[in-house]
Amino acid sequence: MDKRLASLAEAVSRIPDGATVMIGGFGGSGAPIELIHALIDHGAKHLTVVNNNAGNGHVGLAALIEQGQVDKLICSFPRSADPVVFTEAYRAGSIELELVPQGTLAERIRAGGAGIPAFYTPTSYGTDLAKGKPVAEFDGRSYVQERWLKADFALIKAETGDPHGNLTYRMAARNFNPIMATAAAVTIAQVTRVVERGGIDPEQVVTPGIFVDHVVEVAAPAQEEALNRAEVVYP
Amino acid sequence: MDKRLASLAEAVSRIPDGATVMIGGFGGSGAPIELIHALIDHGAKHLTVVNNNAGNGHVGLAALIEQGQVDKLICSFPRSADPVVFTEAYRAGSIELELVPQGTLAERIRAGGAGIPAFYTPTSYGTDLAKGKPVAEFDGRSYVQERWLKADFALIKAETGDPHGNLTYRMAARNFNPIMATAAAVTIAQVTRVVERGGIDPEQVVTPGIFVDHVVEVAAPAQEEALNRAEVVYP
Amino acid sequence: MSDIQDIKLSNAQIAWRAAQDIEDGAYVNLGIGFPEMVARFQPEGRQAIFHTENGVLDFGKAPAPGEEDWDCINAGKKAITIKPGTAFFHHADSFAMVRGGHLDVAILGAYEVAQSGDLANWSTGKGGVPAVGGAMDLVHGARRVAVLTDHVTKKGEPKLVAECTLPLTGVGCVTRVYTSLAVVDIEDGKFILREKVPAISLEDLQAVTGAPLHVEGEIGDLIAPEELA
Amino acid sequence: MSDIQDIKLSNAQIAWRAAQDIEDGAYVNLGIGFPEMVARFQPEGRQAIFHTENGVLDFGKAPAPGEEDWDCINAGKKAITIKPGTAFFHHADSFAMVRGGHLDVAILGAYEVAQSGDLANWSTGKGGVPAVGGAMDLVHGARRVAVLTDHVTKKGEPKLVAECTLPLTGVGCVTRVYTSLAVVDIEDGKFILREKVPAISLEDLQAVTGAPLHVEGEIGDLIAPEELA
Repeated sequence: MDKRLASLAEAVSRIPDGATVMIGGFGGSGAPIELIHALIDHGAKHLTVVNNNAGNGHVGLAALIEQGQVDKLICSFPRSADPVVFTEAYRAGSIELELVPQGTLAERIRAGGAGIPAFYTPTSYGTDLAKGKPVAEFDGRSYVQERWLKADFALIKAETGDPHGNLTYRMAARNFNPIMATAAAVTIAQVTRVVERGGIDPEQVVTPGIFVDHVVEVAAPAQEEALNRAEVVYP
Repeated sequence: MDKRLASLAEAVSRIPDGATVMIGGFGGSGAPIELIHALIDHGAKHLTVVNNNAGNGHVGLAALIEQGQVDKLICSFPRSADPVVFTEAYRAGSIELELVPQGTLAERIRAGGAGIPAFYTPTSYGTDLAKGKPVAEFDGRSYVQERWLKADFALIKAETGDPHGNLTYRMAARNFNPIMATAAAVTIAQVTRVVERGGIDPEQVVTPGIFVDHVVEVAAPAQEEALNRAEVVYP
Repeated sequence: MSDIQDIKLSNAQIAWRAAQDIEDGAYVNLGIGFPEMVARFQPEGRQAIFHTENGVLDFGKAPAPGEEDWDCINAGKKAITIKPGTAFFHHADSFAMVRGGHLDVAILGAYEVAQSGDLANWSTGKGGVPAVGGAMDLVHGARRVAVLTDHVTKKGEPKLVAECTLPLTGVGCVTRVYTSLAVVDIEDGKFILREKVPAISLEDLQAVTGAPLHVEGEIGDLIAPEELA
Repeated sequence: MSDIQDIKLSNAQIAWRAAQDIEDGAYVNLGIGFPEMVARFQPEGRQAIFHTENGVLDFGKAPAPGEEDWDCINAGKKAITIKPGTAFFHHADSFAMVRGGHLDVAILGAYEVAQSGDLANWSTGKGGVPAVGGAMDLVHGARRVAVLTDHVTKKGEPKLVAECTLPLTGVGCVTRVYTSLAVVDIEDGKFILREKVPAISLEDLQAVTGAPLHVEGEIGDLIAPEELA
């Protein structure tokens, strides 16, 4: 078994129109920019995207939105230094937004990966974001029922990966990547460095290979922050 | 801040009669034998203990039960190579057993640590172990509602620990230890090696110090398996 | 009717047969005891990846006696080894793999399997100390839940039944049963006979089965290498 | 009545006052923006441990300009550094820390705080693009939820109110409010005045507060170092 693929284009080629796609990262850290750009080139439309944010500038997720490929975004914080792409699409009514508290977003994704269809959280109780959701009391405190979140595909960024899909991450670029890897039918990881089997210490594996379907090496990944400072526009 | 304590006796000294105590380990691997023996010496009674198993031979958890300190055990598999202590206590009606499927036990503990008071799982649906629990249907499938599990104290075993309580584990001795660390009001870790702050790579921390209250070095921890082969009886 | 004892497969042969259905690269959890034998019979050129509930993926073989490291064990508390590609993780992550549908196959033993797919394999209902372990999780997580079992009990009574009489492990969860006499799929609340040992007739097989065996298409010959026996 | 603009604390002074209540070794999450200033004013000899939602515990100071590593950022997407003791973890674990009650203090900004402890700090209710981030999680997780705020809005209206009029972030969650004029605890649905700037009378403070200020025992003087202003 070897989960390595030679090209980004091949990795995203089976993402169909209408797919739900989780995209890792928090702001630019851990964002799989090259996979997102490959998805732009691939051209799948009417996507539902799950990400903590809504893109920044005109690269990565912002570019995917700018190309009109995203019908709906599920996120916690659709603001950034330069959120003009999402903001314009939202104001124009061309993109739907499901706003989810950040911890609830993380837990819903984790639940999707762990086979937990619903759970209760104190978060958002009594707020507009709990409207329409079941509420229950446990030990005298009120909680909101939230549902799992799953995806057809997850596009994630990791630091090292082996042929079986074991992954490690780099610093705070870990963020949503490991949990999204668990919650998608097909998880595609771009990794900065492919190592041989055994190249990752068993104690240091963060994402075991069972959660990963494809590994593509992108040896010098772009940083969203750097691209935006250089005012790059993709494509 | 320095979470290191000099002695096992000091570490367990505040565990009162009637406390709920999570004890890490799966069988003998990852079992904090020295902490358990310190708890025996300390003498707290009427304990509720959460562990995957019910002890083996006459050391560790089995010895704690043999001393009559445990009123109730919450576990998934109260059998072992030599389960005579628990079996006799159970038959004599001197210990209560709450049997929980292993994955549900792990998830209830994780939920306790994560502030999730209840969740739904497919596990045990339609079985005797679901009796009396709420059932709900999601997307056409039936699930059982399970509650979080928390403890007053967690006794865990780790490999390295720093003064802030950051921990790593050794091989499959990880098992329940990291999740129990999150679910107790007070978590006490016995570690084979104390390192200075910065002695654990930030990427390789398995349990961040926020979950740990006390760290005690036990430089050459006993293995339950070896003690039982030598037919050790504690105390 | 030929004596079942003479024609039935051994446990090793049942395990061998189950192993033939495991694809290269499949993620597999083998129950404690008899199902563990499946790992021995992986076909040449295929490599399954084994998961154990206590937090190890892609582990190696048992160590030589005296070489055990008791921090490196499987769910049966037997010593295992690491190999290139092994990963360790905690129990909640381990059961996220199980419950989250990430395993391709779970292979378990059984007291009874019903035509509905219900499984009873954790309690004989007779008192004593109850113990469940991870079985109830495994039957609801893996994409395929296979059972290895003798076709009948020691007393000769069917283990494939219309309805389970013993406490259930899971409802409607078993997808395929490998017995000492047959390979049976469970679909839409029915036993579908796929293979049987050549020496037994369909009628005789039905006589030792507690619910109707349906036939869809050809019935294959269930033949395993002799030398495993 | 003296002009509030002349006697009120600056944001830095409010942050300084909040920092005085943080014990050595406390686990603390500071909201984006104004609350981040609290980290600057830790009293000598005490060291709080800072948590950021995106998966870093016990991080170091901001790097020098040009030295940023954009994989090492905080929840405000500002560059941070590691130091001995730093730990990285994923988002679900990060919010397990938050929701699970492992933080000692969360310090947030506010549009409005009600005497019930209700907080409104995420939406002005005016349309535009809504964004919530981790605020709704933080208010239900930390053992103490403190708010830093000007005592009144730019128009001079009370921010400490009888009931919030803006969309809520959380219900009954705030335990203490540090304002530009006072330190107010929230207990049993009431504002309890603990400290006020010496230059304002209780009556004048009440006049710019939207619900009754209760007094229990002595009212301390709210004084912060001048040089922070």
